[in-house]
This record gives sequence, C-alpha cells and structure tokens, in this order.
Amino acid sequence: MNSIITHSPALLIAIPLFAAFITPLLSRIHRRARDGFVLIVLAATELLALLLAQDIYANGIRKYVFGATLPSLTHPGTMSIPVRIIFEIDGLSIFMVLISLTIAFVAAIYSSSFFKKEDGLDRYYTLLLLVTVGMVGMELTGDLFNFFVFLEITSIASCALIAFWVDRGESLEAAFKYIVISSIGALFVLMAIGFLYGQYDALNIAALANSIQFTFIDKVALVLLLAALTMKAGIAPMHMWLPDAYGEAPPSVTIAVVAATQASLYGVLRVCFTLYGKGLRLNMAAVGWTLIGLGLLTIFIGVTMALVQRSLTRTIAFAAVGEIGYMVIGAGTALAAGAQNFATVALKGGVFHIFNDVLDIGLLFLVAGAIIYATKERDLNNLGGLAKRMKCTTVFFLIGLLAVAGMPPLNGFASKILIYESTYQLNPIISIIAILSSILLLAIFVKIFYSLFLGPELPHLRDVKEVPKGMLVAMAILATLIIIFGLFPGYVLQTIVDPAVAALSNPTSYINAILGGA
Amino acid sequence: MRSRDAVALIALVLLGSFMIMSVLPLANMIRPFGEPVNPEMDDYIITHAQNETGANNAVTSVVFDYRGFDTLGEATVLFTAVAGVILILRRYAHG
Amino acid sequence: MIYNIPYIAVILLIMVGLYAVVFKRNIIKMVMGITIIESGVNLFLVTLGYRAGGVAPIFTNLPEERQIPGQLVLPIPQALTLTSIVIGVAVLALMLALAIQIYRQYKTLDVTKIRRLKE
Amino acid sequence: MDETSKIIKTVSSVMFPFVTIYGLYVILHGHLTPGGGFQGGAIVASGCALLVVAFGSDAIAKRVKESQLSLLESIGALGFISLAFVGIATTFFYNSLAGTKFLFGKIPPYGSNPGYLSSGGLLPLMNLAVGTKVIAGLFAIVLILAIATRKKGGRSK
Amino acid sequence: MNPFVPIDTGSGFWNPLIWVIVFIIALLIVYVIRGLGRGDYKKNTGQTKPFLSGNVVENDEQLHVKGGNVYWGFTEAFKGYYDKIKNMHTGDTRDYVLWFLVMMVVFFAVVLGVM
Repeated sequence: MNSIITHSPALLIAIPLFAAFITPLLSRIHRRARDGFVLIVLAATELLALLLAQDIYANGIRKYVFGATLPSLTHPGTMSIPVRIIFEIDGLSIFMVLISLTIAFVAAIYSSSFFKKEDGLDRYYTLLLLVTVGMVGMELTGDLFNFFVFLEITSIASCALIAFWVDRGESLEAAFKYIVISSIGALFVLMAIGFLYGQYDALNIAALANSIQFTFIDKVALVLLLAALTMKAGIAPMHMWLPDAYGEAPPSVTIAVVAATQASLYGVLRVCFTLYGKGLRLNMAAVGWTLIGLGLLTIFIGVTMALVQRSLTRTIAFAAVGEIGYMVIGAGTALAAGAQNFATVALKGGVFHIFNDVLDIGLLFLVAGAIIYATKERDLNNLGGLAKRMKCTTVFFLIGLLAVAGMPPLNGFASKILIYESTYQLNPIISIIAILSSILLLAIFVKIFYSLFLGPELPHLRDVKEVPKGMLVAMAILATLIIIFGLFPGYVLQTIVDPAVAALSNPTSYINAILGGA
Repeated sequence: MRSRDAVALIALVLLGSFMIMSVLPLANMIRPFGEPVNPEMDDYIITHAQNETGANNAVTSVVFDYRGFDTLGEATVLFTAVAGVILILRRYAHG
Repeated sequence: MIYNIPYIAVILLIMVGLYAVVFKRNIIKMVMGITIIESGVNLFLVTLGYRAGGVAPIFTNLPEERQIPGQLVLPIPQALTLTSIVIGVAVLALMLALAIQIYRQYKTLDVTKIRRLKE
Repeated sequence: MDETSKIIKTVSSVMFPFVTIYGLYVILHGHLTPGGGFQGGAIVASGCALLVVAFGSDAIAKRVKESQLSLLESIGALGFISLAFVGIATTFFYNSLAGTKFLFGKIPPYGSNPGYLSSGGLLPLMNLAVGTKVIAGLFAIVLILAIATRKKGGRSK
Repeated sequence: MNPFVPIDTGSGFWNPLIWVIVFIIALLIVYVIRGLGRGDYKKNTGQTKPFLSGNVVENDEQLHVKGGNVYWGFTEAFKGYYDKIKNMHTGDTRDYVLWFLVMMVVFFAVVLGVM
C-alpha cells in the first residue's frame, strides 16, 4: 500500500500508457472486452490519483525521481541541481490531474455507447488513452523538456482524434489547422527551453525557478512560453482554431480536448506563478494586466460570436472560448494585484473555474452529441421540439446551461462570484464587462434551449428516440458533479482548491522541495 | 489581400529583429559558441555515465537512463503518430 | 563575433520557415515550412551543446590525451535534439496524412480554398 | 501503376540486406558507438522504403500487412515499457542490470576503453525494443502513405 | 468538516443553502397564489385554448421561431461590430498563424518594454 503511494506518480503515467500499447492487440479479440478494459484502466488510474491526492493533502509535495536509487533522491551529493527527470506533484498538479482523469473516464463511458459500427475504433481508444497520458504528464512533470514532450503527445493524439470522422471535410480541416498551430507553438516552447537551458544549464523547473534573475534572456523565454501556451489555451485573438476543433470533433473527443486546453492553461499558471515566481510581486504586474486585457477580449469575442452561430456545436465552442477568459482574468488579477489581499480570492476563483468550466462545457457538448446522435442534425434551424422525445437530455441541457451561465445555485456562479468581487476591487470596469458577458451567455443558451427543445415538434423529427444508457450515464455523472459543486462550494474550495492556490502563491516551497534549501 | 501581406511582413520583420536582439546577448555574454560556461549537469553526466550506467556512449546513457522517461514519451509520440496515420487513412490501411 | 554565426543561422531558418507558413498557399509548402522551423530549433539546441574542439562524448577508443570532460561536447542537447527530431517526424507524418485526406475531400491543396469553417 | 525498371529492382533488392544489417549493427552497438534504437531503426525503415519505391506499394502490401506491422510495433513498445518496469522495485526506469554479473552487466573501466558489448545494463535491451518499434512504426507510416497516394485511389468505402 | 461552509469572497459571502431555502419559500408563495385562482372555469371550451385574436392556428411548425432568428434584432443593431468581427474570423490557416505571430510581437513589446 505504502509502496503503491510511493510509486503512484510513475504509475499514473505507466498504467494508461501500458493499456494504450496493449489496446490494439486486445481489440482484435473482442470489442466489448476492449471497451471494458479501457474503462477499468481509467477507473483504476482515477482511484490511484485519489489516493495520491489524499496523501498530498496530508503530507505536502511529493516528488519522484526516475531512475535514481531512491524515489526521493533528487540530486546526487556532488551536484547542486538535479540531473534526472523529476515528477513533482503539489496541490495544483493533483487538482488538474483529477480534472483530466474524470473527463477521460466520462469520455470513455460516453464513447462506448456513442460509437456503434464505425471502423477504426481500436485506434480511437488507443488515442483516447494517449491523450489522457499526455494531459496527466503535462500536469505531473517537474521537468521543462518533459513538459514539452507531453505537450506534443497531447497535441498529436488530439489532432488525430479530431479527424476521426474522416468522411467530413470539416473535421479534417479542423484537425489540420489544430496540428499546424499547435506544432508551431510547441516549437517556440522548445526554443524557450533552449534559452533557459543555455543560460542556466538546467532543465528542472524548480532549479530554474531558483536561479532565474529576470535577465533579458529570461524575459525572452517568458515571452515565448507565454505566447505559445496562451495560444494553446485558446485565448483571443489566437482562439480561432478552438471553435473549429471543438465544433467538428466527435463530442466524446471534444471534452477530452477541452481538458487538454485546460492543461495548457495549467502550463500558463505554472510558468507565471512558479517558474517566474520568485520576482512575482515585483515584475509580473505588466504580464498580469496583459492577461486581464486578453481575458476580457476573449470573453467578449467568444460570447458575441456565439450569438450568431448557426451550428449547435460551434455555438457551444464559442461559449467555451468565453469561459476561458474568466480563468485568465482570475490569474491576471492575481498577478496584477501583487501582494494585496484579494489576489488570493481572484486566484481561487480562477482555479476553481477551471474545474467548473470543464464540467459545464463538457456536459453541454455531451448533450449536443446526444442530439446529433438522435437526429443526425447539427443546424439550429432544423431542430426544435425535442423536449417531448428526449426528456433526460432536456434536463441535462437545462442544468448545463444554467451552470455555464453562472446561475445560482450551480457551480458556475460559485467561481464567478469570486472573480467578480476580486476584480471589482482591482478595477470595477473589468467585473462589469464580465458580468454583462455572463448575462449575454445566458441569453444565448436560452435561445438554444428554446429553439432545440421547446416549440412544436418538427415533422422530420417525429421518430426521434432517447439516447442509449451509456451516454445518459456519462451525462448524469457530470450533472451530479455540477450540482454537488454548486451546493457545497465552500467544502470543495477548502478541500481541493485551497491547496492548489497555496501551491501557486508560494513558489519557494516548490523550489525547496527539490533543492532542499530552507 | 494586400493589407494582410503588409501586416504579415511587418510582423515577421519585427519578430526576426526581436529574435536577433534576444539571441545576440546569449551568444556574446552568456553562452558564446563553443565555450559553454560551467555546464555542471553535462559534466556530471560525462564523468559518471560509465560508472552509473555502464555504457560507453554518454548520449545513449542520457537518452535511456538519465532522461529515459523522455525517451518513453518520444516512443509514445511515434506510436501516437502511427496510430493517428492508421486512423486517418483507415480506408486504405485495411484495404 | 564570427563564431556566433550558428545563432544567426538559427534565427534565419526560423524566419524562413515562418515566411513559408504565412505566405505560401499550398499546404504541402506550409508543412515544409514547419519542418524548416523545427530544423532551426534543433540547430539551436545542438549549438548550445557544442564545445570548441570537442569530440562526441563516447569513450570507445577515445584518444588517450583527451581530458574528460573538458574536451567532450555536452551530451544532453544531443539527446534533446534526438527527441525533438523524432517528434518532428511524427508531426510530419500526421500532417501529410491529413493533407492526403483533405485533398480527397476538397479536391485542392490551396489553403485559401480550404475554408469551410469560418465566422 | 507504371513499373520501375529491372535495374532499380535488382539493385535495391541487392542493397536491402546490407542496409538492414548495417541498421541492426547500429541498433545493437548503440551503447558503444554512435547510434541507438532510433537511428538504427530509421536506417532499416529507409531500406524498407527503398523496397516500396522499387517494387511499388501494391507488391509490398501483398507481402506485408498493416496488422502485422502494428503488432510488431506494439510488441516493441510493450517491451520498452516492461524494461522500464524492471527496476520498479527501486524506481521506474532504474537501470537494475548494470553492475551485476549477468548479461550486459559489465561496468567498463573509466575513460577510454576498447568497448565491451556485454556492458550497459538494460540499455542494449531498450535499444533493441525501441529499434523494433521504430522499424515497424516508420515502415507502417511509409507503406500506408504510399498506398493512400497511389494512382488508383484506395478501396472505395 | 461542515459541508455547508459559505464562501468568503473578501467583501461578502455566498452560501447556496440560504439561496435554496429562499427559493423553496418563493415556490410555496407561488403555489399559494396559484391556489387562490378560480377552479370553476369550463373545461374543453374556448376558455382553455390560447386566443390568437380570433384566428384559428393550423400547422404550428411554421410558427416556431428558428434558432437562427431569435436574436435577429440584436445582431442587426450591432451590424458594424459583427461585420468587423466576422471579417476577423477568416477560415484561413495562415491567418491563424499570423495572429499568433502578432500576439508574440505584442508580448515582446509588453514584457521587454514594461518589465
């Protein structure tokens, strides 16, 4: 038991990776066996993550050195910086890992009944597991180049999954745009890693964070990292790949890509707060204000563009772009506020909103997938009056739209009010724009709800049936989480969000865990 | 689309000049070509690679031992690419 | 100063690749541009690892008079470059597969005509 | 599909064994001389690509099936990750074979030495696994791209 | 640990429990008011049908306002803005990369200029 906890950082990667390698062989035997195997593996990984989370909340940061004689032997005696690759898991990492694994599990459940007779499903499940591996690796690793490798795994696997419907030209186009933009971004990340390595001859995040002096080269590396990672996180005006990718992928893939986007946002947070965290209070205010401006732009463009879309999935995708802006505003406010006391509140709101956004947007996309599954139709103008035929789906969509629009008492409101109040103390204009955009978001989803579910039954939708059990179960899981997070937000904050915020707001503990200094 | 090309050209020129600006201090002061200052980590690996991994090739010892986890990720990337190519071209792969 | 030519070459390679990606209309040429950027970044990594007059850090039949580690080049950048090259190959294969399918669907490789997703 | 000339076919079929042997040499001596699993695998895969170019994708696709290649690749990947699991008693990726008296367990003398094939611990085995994986993976990519881009399209869905 | 602990937002607090209680009370009030209505209307006569100024309503699928038209007025009012923003979203991959480069230049200007 104890040894399992000790090795769990490696097992969190190794188990899904092993399963991904073995899935193509397994799917030659039986496809039901393959689906069950993937589900079991993901459930086991989730359980392992929960065990690790308990341990971390109890005993603080846990580190794992690959290939050393001891899992905790960070650097050999004669060295002052680590040589080997180190996994360093603090509150934020395990928080993001829980998000990613939950979403991957839900996606696996959903796709087991969403896809019936498509070919190429063996590769589909392999790539789904590989996306999970990539996200978890990005969030666990304490090594900058390792972060780049997992970033590329995530990008390539999600690109291949976005193009799953190879007979739709739109899917291929979206996948091509995604791979072009993300490979260029990843190359600039590698360039920044080269700059940092050339200056300090180290690749470990903690060692770099300890020795960063905000020289000219450091600032250049910061620029490259920020530009690439914010683009991967889908921040306006670099968000245009995002509606294409979200809108054209199969819905079960889309929620995995949503989680991958949040992993890139985790990269932004890690770079701003930990890697460049030592001079945080002095130097990063300009970056904070830039992030706030970009976040407002993201919210505004996302929401207003969502209003004029004709395609259901594309509308939700633009709403997702808008939601990303809230987290960025939270992080930017924390950076710009510096040492003032509401910085922590803003950070809490931003980090908490990551989980809420994944749940809400994920639920909406799953409902959209259910509608596409039932009606083979994704144009808002050809849909209507589905409420009588698909009752459960209607209820789930109602929950999702209320949550994503920040209606109390659901979870979206709990995180948004933190962001509103903290940004109001920084500058009232920000919170006013954010609140107005949130109201506009509600209007958009009321429109979708009206045109999809209410009104009379359209003649070509008479024979619509409710979707199969697996999809309903997947949606029910997300809906339950949304309601729980909405009803007990204080409890969730104290349990999982506060450790993440604490990990972000004092980088010295992250550094000392590796370098041992007091 | 003249205006777009103009914007693109300006952006490229600005970016290139910024990059040159940022690379020159690295090249002149911090890491001149050919004499890396105080490469602590690499020297450790060169000196200890034989005893710790038993391999004469220090690069291999880095690839498979010191940074072996990167190599696992790299193999995973290749696996992912093959799976993706087979998935995208599945109409031809099985035919 | 003349010894900093490799750094300048890195920037030039990256800029050439970006030019190809931003200005060329054929998606195959865009893919080529991306690979050019990637080779530039790889050259940057290898450049960081070079040591004047050094040989590869391989001890098999190493000349005796070489002192260790003073006259061996740094091993880590080479490992990083190897990883980066393999990743580049993977991305290239995926992009070419997508280009094939896009050509079968759209009957063109002109990126300005592959624009079903807009607004 | 227009045929290539007899010269090309003969020369490439003569070249193929040498290319393969050289690639296997690079893989097996990865811990002693420049090279390793990826480089050697790329060499062997380029030899296979030579055959694809010479004989055409259809002729090769009759001999080699994509399923066999992906099976081989999965075996290589599983071997690699299992070798990483060998040292899990201490840590993941721990080179537990180095310094023992088993095969590949020899520690070479410090500094310049003639090089001993039976050294390097798990590294030669990892080279072998990665080599298998890279051969199969690159050959599969080349073959499938060649099949998909041949003149008379693919199997109509 | 008390699961009903409220969120402290620095200048206020948020407790869903209170909200739910108030919501339930409001529901009860609504129900009471509904109960005050008259129960003696005549079943299945004109009183129970919607009254669209005297015209009979046939094939009401045609009357359903489709999703694309619900906010027609809004988009019409902000036409200038929407023309700009739609021109920004050219589906061209090269423009996506170009926006990335422009933003990188902006980041360079901000970080190197201000910090």
